[in-house]
Amino acid sequence: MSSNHSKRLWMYAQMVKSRYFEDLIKPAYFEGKTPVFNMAKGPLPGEMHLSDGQEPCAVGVCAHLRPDDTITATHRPHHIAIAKGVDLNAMAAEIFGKKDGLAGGRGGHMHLFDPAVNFSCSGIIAQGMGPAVGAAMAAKMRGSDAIAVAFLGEGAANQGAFHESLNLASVWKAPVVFVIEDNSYGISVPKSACTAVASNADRAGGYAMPGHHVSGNDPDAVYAIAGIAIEWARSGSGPSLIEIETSRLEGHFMGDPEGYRPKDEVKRLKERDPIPAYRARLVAEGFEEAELDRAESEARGKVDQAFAFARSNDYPEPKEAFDHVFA
Amino acid sequence: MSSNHSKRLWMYAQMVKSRYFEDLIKPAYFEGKTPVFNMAKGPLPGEMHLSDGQEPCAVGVCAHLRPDDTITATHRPHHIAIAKGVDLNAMAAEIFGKKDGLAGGRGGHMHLFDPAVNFSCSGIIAQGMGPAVGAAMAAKMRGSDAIAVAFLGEGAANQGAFHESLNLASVWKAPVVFVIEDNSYGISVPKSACTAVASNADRAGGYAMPGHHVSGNDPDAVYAIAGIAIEWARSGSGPSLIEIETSRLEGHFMGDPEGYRPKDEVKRLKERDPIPAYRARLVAEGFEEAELDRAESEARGKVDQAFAFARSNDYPEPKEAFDHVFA
Amino acid sequence: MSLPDATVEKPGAERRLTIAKAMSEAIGQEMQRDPSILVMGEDIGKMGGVFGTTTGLFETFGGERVRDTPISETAFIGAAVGMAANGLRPIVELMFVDFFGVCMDAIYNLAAKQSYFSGGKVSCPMVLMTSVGGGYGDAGQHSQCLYATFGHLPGMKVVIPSNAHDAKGLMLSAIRDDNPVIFMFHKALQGMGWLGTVAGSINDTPESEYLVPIGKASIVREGSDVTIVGLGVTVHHALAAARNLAETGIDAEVLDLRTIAPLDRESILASVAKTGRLLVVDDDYLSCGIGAEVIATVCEALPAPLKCPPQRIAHPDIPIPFTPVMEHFLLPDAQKIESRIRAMLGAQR
Amino acid sequence: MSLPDATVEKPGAERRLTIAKAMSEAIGQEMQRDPSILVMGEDIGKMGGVFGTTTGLFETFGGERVRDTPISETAFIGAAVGMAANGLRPIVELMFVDFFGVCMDAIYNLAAKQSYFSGGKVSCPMVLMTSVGGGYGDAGQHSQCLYATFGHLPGMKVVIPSNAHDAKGLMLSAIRDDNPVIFMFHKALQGMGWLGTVAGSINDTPESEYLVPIGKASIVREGSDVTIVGLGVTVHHALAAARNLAETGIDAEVLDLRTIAPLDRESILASVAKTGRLLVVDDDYLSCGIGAEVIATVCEALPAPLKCPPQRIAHPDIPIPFTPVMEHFLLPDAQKIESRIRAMLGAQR
Ligand SMILES: Cc1ncc(C[n+]2csc(CCOP(=O)(O)OP(=O)(O)O)c2C)c(N)n1
Ligand SMILES: Cc1ncc(C[n+]2csc(CCOP(=O)(O)OP(=O)(O)O)c2C)c(N)n1
Ligand SMILES: [Mg+2]
Ligand SMILES: [Mg+2]
Repeated sequence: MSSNHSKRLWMYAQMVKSRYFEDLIKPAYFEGKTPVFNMAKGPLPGEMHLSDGQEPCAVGVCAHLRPDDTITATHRPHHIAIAKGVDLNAMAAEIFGKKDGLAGGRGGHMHLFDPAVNFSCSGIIAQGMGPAVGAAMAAKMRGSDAIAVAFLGEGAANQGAFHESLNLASVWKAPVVFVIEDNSYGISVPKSACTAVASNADRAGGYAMPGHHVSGNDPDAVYAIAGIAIEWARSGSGPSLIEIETSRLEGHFMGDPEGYRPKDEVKRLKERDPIPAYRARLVAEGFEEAELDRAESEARGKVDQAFAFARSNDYPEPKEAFDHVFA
Repeated sequence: MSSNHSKRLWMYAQMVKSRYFEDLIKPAYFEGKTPVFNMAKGPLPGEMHLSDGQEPCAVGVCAHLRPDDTITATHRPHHIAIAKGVDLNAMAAEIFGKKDGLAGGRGGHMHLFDPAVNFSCSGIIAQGMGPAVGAAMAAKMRGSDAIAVAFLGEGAANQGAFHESLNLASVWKAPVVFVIEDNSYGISVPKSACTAVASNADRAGGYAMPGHHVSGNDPDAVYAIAGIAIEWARSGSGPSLIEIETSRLEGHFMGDPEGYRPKDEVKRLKERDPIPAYRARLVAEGFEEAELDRAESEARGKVDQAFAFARSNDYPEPKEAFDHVFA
Repeated sequence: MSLPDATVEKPGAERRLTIAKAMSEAIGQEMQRDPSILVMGEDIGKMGGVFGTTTGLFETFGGERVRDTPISETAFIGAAVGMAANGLRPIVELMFVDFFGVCMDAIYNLAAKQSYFSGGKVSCPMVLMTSVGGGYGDAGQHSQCLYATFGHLPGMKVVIPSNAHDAKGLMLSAIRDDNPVIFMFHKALQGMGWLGTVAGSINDTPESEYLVPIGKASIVREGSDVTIVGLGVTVHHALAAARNLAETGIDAEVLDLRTIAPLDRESILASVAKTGRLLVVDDDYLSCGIGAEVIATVCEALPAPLKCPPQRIAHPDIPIPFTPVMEHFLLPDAQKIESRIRAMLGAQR
Repeated sequence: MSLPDATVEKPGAERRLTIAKAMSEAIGQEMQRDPSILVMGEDIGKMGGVFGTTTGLFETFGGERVRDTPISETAFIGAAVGMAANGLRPIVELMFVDFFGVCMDAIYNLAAKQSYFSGGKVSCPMVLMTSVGGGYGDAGQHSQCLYATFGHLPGMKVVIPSNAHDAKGLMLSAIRDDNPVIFMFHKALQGMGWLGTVAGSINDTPESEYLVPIGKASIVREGSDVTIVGLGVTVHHALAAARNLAETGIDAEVLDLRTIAPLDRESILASVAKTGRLLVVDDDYLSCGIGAEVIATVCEALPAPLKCPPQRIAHPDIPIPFTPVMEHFLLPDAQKIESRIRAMLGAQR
């Protein structure tokens, strides 16, 4: 109960941290890009995929993870990276393309690597799934009980790598959990228009592994189910698949006009924003406002610090582009 | 009943034709390759994948098909090509690399194209699955009730294209049937060592389509189930998946020492050779020996003729290699 | 295939379009003409394509002929091949060329070989349009060109327009071609506001049908001192460099390849035979790139030695870095071209 | 990474192995030395690899370290990358290079960029071995080389041994390299009885450990009149041609590239600077191929013009036909090399 208390507080704080991180991204992203939006300009060029609304997926899973557990994430990685404990200063600096960024500015927001907490992500749909199986097998073969988690979107569940990786994980009894963040859209295409089944959890049967569905975009519900799947993996029973219903509160990427979305969908979703909802629940269940405020402001403080670090950090030397092509 | 009679006679004859075709391939393949086996030599160079034992899959399905129905087949295509009605002379000539072969010798045994009966095959695992969906959609869009059938091995069901194609077919309600010939092996690897589920038919649920399993390597059983799936497609209800238990009576390719196979497995399988078994059943159910003999000898005659044609046909001119790179 | 009436490269009255608009206009006009054409890809329906290649088509032609797909490139490109073998003329979009790795089998082993493997009996009239290029900070999995990856493999035609006029004419030619045509459009030229756009790519684009032939390069600036061969965005860098060079009396000819497969070796040779000097500018990776092919083509065929060694500028053999300070350091630009040419003319042999 | 004691290219007593045996011996020895090495692929377990690359390893090291996989190249190569990021040193087999189209994303976008995207913090010590080449009638999806397809994309090293000695030494170097190394073995050289084998590929291969360095070409025949650059099987064709040419007093130097990425430009330049003539012989497709890269490298760097235009022989830009009369018509061979060189020496400028 007390451990439960601290986990829930942690989850709340991480959600706030992630959201605040993106709240700071937003104005920074548009710096230099107005009045005529041009993605190439400003301190944050390139595509920017925000995870507002999807924080419950990240915190509910990561609350069970250790630094030696591996995560492979997607093009929409901030919330997961933050919940996994990726160095926040270095992550912010990477997104700003600065020299003390995780990769000295070579990777950018879709390629965040932090081996200290075994986190990585990438920009190709379902690309991280094979590596997660491999990381899980590496742990298994060295006799560790570390596990791996592959995050993916519901759109990614129609990519060949999904099928191959689930089958391989099952055949090898790899300690891996596949977590689908179902935000109903792959860019503009609704899940119903491209996925043959209503719930991707039903696909688990095709790989003889447990399939779980979590509704409500609720950190506690994610935490409960993720606990089962992660314990299943850690104890040597093999892989599982979890599908989490969540919501994308922003466009696919920043600047997306979202013409494909029903008029007031985002408004309705924002009314069910999981962060204030979770705060309300915690308060209703006896958490002190002051404790939550403290956790919030601490989380925000770290983000402010990270952005200050990133902003003040220098750009790398151009010719350093030639470094690290090879190990 | 009489239509049933003629279908069954047809299926028997096609099985005999296919088996006899391969009976003639065998010695021809080893011409010039002895005493030291060298795949490059002789009138039939390259890999040669025989389908002995798998004839029930081909005939049970093709007995329902029309020339305007499409088939995409695999690296092990002869039985299916024959049952689909591919021009036998041109097919034999192609395998011999001769000028009047289906593609004038450019394709060879893994690349048999006969647009007159909408047959094609290819050498990459699961490669034909997307094209089958496309052919089915082309028929649907032009308002025809033609359908498409994609054949694949059980090993191919672990390839990404399998997953993507089944999902796409289901989302688009494509009139296509996916037929898995489960011969228990992908080259040397048994199904149990690489497939998470016991029956691939169970994977159909992941695509919201009917999944059928046919045991016994029995043409009548295949015919019955294929009829259901093909009618399902033709009537506009969408795709299905069929898994047929069958047996590979030869090596993966000719020359395969098959060290990976249990000692007397092939012997046991040959005792259950589906062709004599089917003949025995037909006789037991009242078919006249003479009628079966006639069908057999007619089938053999066509094969003899095709081989004679292929053997006597000229090789193409070397410089014709430059033709048909582009349409 | 016999072509319906169409003018070849006869520009009409001034009508400035972006490449995106030229592409969607070309596709729409062809779809009106030929009911066997359909478009498939991710987000090409209601959204009109992430890069505006299909704007308005869904509204005009409906969801049967303008089909959003699952994120299943292998399946939908494979399906396009099956459609192409069965009387349809599919146009598919691979959103970024960088994604070729998940579906190249369907492209190079299936689409590109269908004609050959069938001895010419089954063709593959398919257009695969795909975005290429970087320069806007999208990092190493969204900024590649991969021209040579496609140019190296037989059985496909590969076109790369540098401006809207050519984009429209090449798209019409591609759609009417009975072979797989890879239509690479460069993000820096596309005319999507949010990507910025090199001004020269927006040019006069007649509304009427016209064909730009596949396999024909174009001399976009005549000159006598050096031939600069470019493609896509590098054509514009070359033109800018040529303008600067002209101020000091250096007269550069600029050749826009437009097609890399089949490569227009004749036009390249004719230009270099005239100028005696060659610089190829490419934003794809250097090694085994189109620059090497152009140089080899010239050196093995020209009877007389060049006035100075042929040169190439390309993206070096390293992944594309995210941070702009590195990315722009690596990409070709007018400045780099200009100084390279000055060096070439200074160091004659 | 610090390397254990190993001799560099110090051959022992005469001990003739095939490339297949050299590869499996090298892998086995390394697996004894380093428990973090494992092998994965289709049919590489009990069967020992379709091309004999893992013969005996399953028996020695068991199914944990020698893993047969499903036919799921994307997943198992992806898994190898994950293993390589986590302390293991996987060796994976892609049975035929022709299959790259189903899994190239895991190779070029994932494995090859892991070091770069992580700023050097996460390496990818992985060997991908894959069979290349035709000549035995296996048609257009099982006979390709695709050297340039891999050589064009950064972040991978690419090696191609022409003989067993080099195969063993390159395999040891590849396994100990902290980067993804594509190890391409040519079917015509592999020493599988059933494929026939060019005799010269079977040579003295010491049992002891030794390294052949990645990135170093080898002069396999010294000569003064012309440099023939080859790789894999074409090295043997070049040597045969050189022997014939010697009979009429033409002295050809033969350079075996051994590695195409990184390319040993210094050795190429040094040889051509000496001979003044260049012929590149390649059985991959011509355009944007390794031949173009070698010619461009030479022409852009050599201060003096060559004595005659550089030339290349390659598989033309067409799919590989099945029928032997066509296939052998297209593939390079000693005869074609010999007559091309006679023409080059006859037509000096
Ligand atoms: C193989 C591949 N195909 C297409 C894309 C382009 N793309 C980037 S994100 C995206 C949508 C992904 O949808 P989903 O998996 O649901 O994740 P979400 O964006 O909703 O988080 C697409 C199609 C890609 N990156 N990789
Ligand atoms: C993508 C790809 N991977 C691997 C191969 C090599 N290969 C050819 S046949 C085969 C086994 C196929 O097994 P299955 O699908 O069961 O068909 P079967 O041979 O049993 O008829 C393999 C692995 C291939 N052709 N394509
Ligand atoms: Mg989504
Ligand atoms: Mg099988």
